[in-house]
Amino acid sequence: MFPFNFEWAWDIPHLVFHGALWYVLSIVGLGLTYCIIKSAVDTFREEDKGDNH
Amino acid sequence: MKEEQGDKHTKRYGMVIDLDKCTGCGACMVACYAENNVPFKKNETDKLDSLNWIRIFQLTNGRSYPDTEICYLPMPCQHCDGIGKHGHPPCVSVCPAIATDYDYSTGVVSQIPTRCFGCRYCMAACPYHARKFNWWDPVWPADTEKYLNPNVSARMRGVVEKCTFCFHRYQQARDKAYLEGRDEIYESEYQPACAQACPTNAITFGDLNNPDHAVYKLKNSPRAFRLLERLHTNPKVYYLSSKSWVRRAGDNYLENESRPESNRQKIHHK
Amino acid sequence: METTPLIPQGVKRCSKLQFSLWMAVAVAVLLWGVYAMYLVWFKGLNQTNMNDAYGFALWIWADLAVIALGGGAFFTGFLTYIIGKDKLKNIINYAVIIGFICYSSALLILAIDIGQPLRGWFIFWHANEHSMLTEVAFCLSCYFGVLTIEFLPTIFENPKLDKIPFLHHLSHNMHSIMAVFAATGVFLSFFHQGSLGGVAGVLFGRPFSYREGINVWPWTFFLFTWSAAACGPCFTILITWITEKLTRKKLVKDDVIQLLAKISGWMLATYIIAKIADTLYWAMVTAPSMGFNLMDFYTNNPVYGIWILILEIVICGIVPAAILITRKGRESKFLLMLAVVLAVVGVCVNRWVMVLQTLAVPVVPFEEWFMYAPSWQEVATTILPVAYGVIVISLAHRYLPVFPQERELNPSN
Amino acid sequence: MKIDRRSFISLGVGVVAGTTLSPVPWKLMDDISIWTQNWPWTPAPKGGADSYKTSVCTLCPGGCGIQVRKIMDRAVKIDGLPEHPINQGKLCPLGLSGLQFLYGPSRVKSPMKRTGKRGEGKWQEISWDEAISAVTKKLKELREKDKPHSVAWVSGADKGTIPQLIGRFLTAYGSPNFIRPPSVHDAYELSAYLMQGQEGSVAFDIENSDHVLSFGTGMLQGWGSPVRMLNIYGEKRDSKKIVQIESRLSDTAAKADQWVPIKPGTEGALALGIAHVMIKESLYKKSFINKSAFGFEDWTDDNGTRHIGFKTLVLKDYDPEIVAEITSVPKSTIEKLARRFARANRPIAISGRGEGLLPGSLDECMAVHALNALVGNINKPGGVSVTSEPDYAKWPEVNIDKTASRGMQQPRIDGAGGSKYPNARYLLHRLPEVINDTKGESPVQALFVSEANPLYTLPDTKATKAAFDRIPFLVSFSSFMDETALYSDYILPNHIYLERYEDVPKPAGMVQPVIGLAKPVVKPVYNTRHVGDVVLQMAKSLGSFIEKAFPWKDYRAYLKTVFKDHWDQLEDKGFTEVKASEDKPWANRFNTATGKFEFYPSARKHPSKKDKDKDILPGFSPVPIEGKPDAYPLVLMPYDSIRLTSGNIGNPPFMTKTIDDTVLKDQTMFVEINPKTARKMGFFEGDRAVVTTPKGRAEVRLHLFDGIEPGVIAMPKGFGHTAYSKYLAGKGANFNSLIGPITDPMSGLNTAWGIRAKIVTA
Repeated sequence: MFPFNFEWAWDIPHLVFHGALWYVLSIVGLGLTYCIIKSAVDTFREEDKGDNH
Repeated sequence: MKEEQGDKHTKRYGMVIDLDKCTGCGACMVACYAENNVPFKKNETDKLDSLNWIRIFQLTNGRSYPDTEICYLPMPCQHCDGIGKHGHPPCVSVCPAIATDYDYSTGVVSQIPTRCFGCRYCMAACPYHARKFNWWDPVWPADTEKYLNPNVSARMRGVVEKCTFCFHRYQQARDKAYLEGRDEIYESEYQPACAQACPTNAITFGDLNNPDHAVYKLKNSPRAFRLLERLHTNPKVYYLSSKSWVRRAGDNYLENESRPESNRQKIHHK
Repeated sequence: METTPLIPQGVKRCSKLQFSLWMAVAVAVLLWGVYAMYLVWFKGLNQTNMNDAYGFALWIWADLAVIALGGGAFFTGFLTYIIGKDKLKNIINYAVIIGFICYSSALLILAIDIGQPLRGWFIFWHANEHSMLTEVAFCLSCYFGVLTIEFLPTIFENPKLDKIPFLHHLSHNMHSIMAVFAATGVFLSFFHQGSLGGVAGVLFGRPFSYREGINVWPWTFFLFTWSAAACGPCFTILITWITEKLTRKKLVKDDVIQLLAKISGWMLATYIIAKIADTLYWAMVTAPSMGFNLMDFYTNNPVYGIWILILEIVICGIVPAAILITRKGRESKFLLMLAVVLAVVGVCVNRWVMVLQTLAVPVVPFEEWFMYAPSWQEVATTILPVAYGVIVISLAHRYLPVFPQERELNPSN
Repeated sequence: MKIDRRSFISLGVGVVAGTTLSPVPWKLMDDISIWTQNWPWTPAPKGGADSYKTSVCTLCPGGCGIQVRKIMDRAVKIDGLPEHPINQGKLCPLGLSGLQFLYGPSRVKSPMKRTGKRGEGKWQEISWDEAISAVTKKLKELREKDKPHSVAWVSGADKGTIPQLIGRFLTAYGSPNFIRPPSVHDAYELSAYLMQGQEGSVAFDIENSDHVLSFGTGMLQGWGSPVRMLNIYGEKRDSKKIVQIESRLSDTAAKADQWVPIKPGTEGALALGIAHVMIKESLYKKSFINKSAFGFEDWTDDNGTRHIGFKTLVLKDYDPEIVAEITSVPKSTIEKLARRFARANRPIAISGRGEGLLPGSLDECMAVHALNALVGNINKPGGVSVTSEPDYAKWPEVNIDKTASRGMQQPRIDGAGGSKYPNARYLLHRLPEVINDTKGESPVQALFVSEANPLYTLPDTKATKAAFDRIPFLVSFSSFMDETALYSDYILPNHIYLERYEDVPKPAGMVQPVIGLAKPVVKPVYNTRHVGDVVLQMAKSLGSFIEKAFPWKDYRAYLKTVFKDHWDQLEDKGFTEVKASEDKPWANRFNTATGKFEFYPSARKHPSKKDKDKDILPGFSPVPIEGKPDAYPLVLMPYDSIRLTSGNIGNPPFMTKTIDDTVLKDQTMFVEINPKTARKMGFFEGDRAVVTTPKGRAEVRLHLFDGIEPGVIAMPKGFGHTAYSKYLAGKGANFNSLIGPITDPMSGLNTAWGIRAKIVTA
């Protein structure tokens, strides 16, 4: 799964498979991170607004 | 059954089993149990729940008394080379965790029980049922644990096991050769337990690529055939039989389909 | 009928007592399954009726079947977010929940099925990317993650949770980029549905299931994705219908169901044409090259007759496809439900034969057919996800705003 | 409150997130996996220094050389000894299973005294001193009562130093009742004695023969030295034709060049039919017959009485037409068999069914042996010869007292060598009958059993048990909890072969006079003792002249004295060749009254009636079997499988594991039946049924097998154990419990080869 696993090989099947895998994981991970950060920001802004009111 | 002349340095260990010689005595099975720490249970009559790395089948010609004939056929793991260039047996590529592998230097299909997590996909893939699952915790009653061979680890419940062509013996022979400064392992130095024990010498083992080894010639015998060749599993276990019904029983044929002529012509009738 | 802050506003729910009784039944069944699971985990797979000829059996079938049926989630998602069939937003939540249940069940069954569950993670750590099962495991896990992400906003819309500002925002933000997640999910699904087909299709030692194909992908790869896309939505329709019947109210508008049914119908129709072509090629070219006649696969055994092929292709393939692609068929409630039931049965039969019959057929000429019947432990652990699904759906339906059209269709007094 | 709850939830979420992100769960996951790879209940065999010890396997009389691989003090594998002349590095499944006997669950771990009822399995462990004094106390008591002859000792073998030591002990003690279990070699040796006048073991030089005509001999199923036979088959297959005559397609028949199915029990007639063709077509070896045979042609004795010869008898009574009718072998086949046999260069005819645990009919054996004479292939390479026993074990005569002398003069309890059966040496199968027929006190007051398991191997288990019930003192020396040990009063467990010294005589049937030496390869695992040492200790304990007859410190010292010059080689290599001093193996020397091979054995005297020529010449009279055809329409025969031991050694778990599921399923064994017979009776494959014979019944399943004659059913020998461990006990039925002995009125040997039976649905 990782290049430090001893069965890892820098060959095409590995690159295709794990390339796709990490690509997907990145999208999902980044998307989720984006949502969480944005929500946190939104929440604080809202609270700020609330305070201002 | 075209064989390319293999590279001299790449070994392809294989087996030739002469069914004309095999009397079904079972010595190969017992030698294998003893060598490879194969456990036993009270009831071993369910052959699909019985750990056997080599199992003897009894084939009959299906004719009635007194024209009946029977033939014994010992079946270990066929150590398939697989489709195309070798290295693609049915079981290896399906294993999700690389617990079984094709050793390019010997052609042996290995099995690592501590890596295996028991998904059994390889068993579904193997048409020979050469792969066995440890459905139970192995138990060695009384003091029988004492006879376990330290060169072969005992398998725990929940993993797949199979014939390894006694690969630990290859490793020992290789180490010995290395210590003695040899590149080559002698034919007699690496023999699996079944071949060693076989009282009729029906089992011959060696490097199929090495013209000096007995198997090299035997595999090209007109009596030779392999099991399920039509599936392109490309096994390294060859069988010899002078009986055409036995050779035909080694594969599936459509009704009225004959075995390929190339094989049939060369048969000498005893 | 009471309304607490936990239950979405403006909808009717059954009494707590009624709900508790209903849940008690489901939990009892669940516990039975959990007990069987405990037996299998602690005593080993000797608790099953599997053997060296049946390394795969009921559980793998169940896995394949629930994933095919859970295919409604990805395909509805695909239609909703990528093709832009906005109408389907009215059923997508439920499709996602059903998918979530199916996929979590599949993972659970896999964890029971493997001989060394504590080493199960080796499939990721020591992955062999050539194995269809590895692909399945990765895609399945990733897609399960995506399904969870897709399910989460609905959970956060529970009135109580929605009050937490962070969750409220999170729900909103996740909705806003849901198309990205859905697209990823669709990508993953195309692969793992296909890989599941590949699981049987690549077995060149098994003439019953082996198929040629393109590059590393056998035809079954594409057929499985296709059939999941066709039959998954049927299962969504079926479960929606059952939910409507049990709750005694309409939850989704007919036009939504009709649209989904129509698309499913065309998927099924095209699928079955491809399946027939595949079967013909296999029966006339692939199998004979291995020494098998078609009828060799359907004779000399007590169970698998040619009926099963007819059942799968004609009765559960051509018939529902014909119903669903004709407006008259779709619009008849009876025929519609008949068609979705047949389609669901059909995909289950397909998964069954691809797993069980594959292993039943003798390949070594001097062996006989291998027959198998599951042990009660296998049955119980297979029913376990059903009970689990009932519980999740009941909870979701009671506490979450799953059906956007529910309030409109059931105006409160 | 609200804040509390909120912070509580936050805390929980934080803890979960924190733990997940920390290395703890990952490390834990890894550790658990490593634990599954090293489960404490799955053994991990320890490594260590590797060594090999050579020895000889004594699990059967085959005499194979073995090398035992050891890791430190554990024996881990038995392989064949490559340089051994008998097995050349090969081994049979039994020999390969040896370590399961050494470490296995059926061993008797210490001397034991019975505390419950006989056979109940309740024991008290006792010390060796207690055990030996209990036994000698009984022996002294019997001698005091002047009944030393009421002691009998059943010993698994009669050749080799241990049986001789036991024999000497009995002689000194005053009992003639040393008994060995029966074997087909009894019939061979008796035939050779009668026809050739030679005493010794009969050797078949199958290695160098080019045509083997076997009348049902299980050459590949454990007959003689099993690995020797298998090795010949594998290595010299192309140089010989094998013809197997038997009514079931056995493994031997399956591997033969020709299988000749025959009506069971008529093999002798076929031999005579073949002789008829050979004589009629003048295919026999005239040079041998004219010069070296007696009784072939008609002759006149000293009294002027005219006698018919073999030729006249055979030509008159055994025309192939008649024989074809008797045997159901077609006339043309008989003729072909005869011509091929006669034309071969070194043909051998060999009789005896299966593995050879049954002697069979003497007439049949002589008829077959007559074929060897017709081709003149006797005492020649590639033929049949008689080799005298090597005489390495010679000791001074025993000086015995009057009691012992009186005891020794008593007739043997089994009747062997007596007036009724003068030619027989041991007739163990008669023992139960004799005991059961005696009114009052049992003629056997004390029975010792070593390396034998008569309660399992003797025919008619019920009668045997009844007889044993009447023996007041029963001692077993078995290493294993076998049926006889389980039924005895004391068990004085012997070391098993891997723990003891023992010479291994030349295996039966073999030409080369190979003597092997079994050596201890591991220290005794349990509190057992060498039976040879126990005999010496018993002698010592009995004292006086008995003690003096055994001047050796222990068995090993005795063995060393016996082998003198051979000892070093034996210790070093594990085997040596010891030739009998006065005998050259191939000497064409007949010790009969005429000095020739006698078709008309003048030594064959029937004690009771007036001899007719026909009774003396090898002839054929159907060997009767028990049961009436109308009540028992089928014929039940046993068969031997090399994967299933049927003698005193119980099948080891490894071998039981190799048994097919058409032979044993769960705990039930299969009886083979021809599909035609089964169909007629309405049976299908795998059906459960009950087999009943006049002697007993057994619950079985049916296996439809085309290789068995319609009307005949067959079951394997070796199942139906009630002792040993759960890995053997309770599986299938014992064939011996379904059959009784049939004593040949001429020789006393047990001729029963089958019994009539019926099967009904279970």
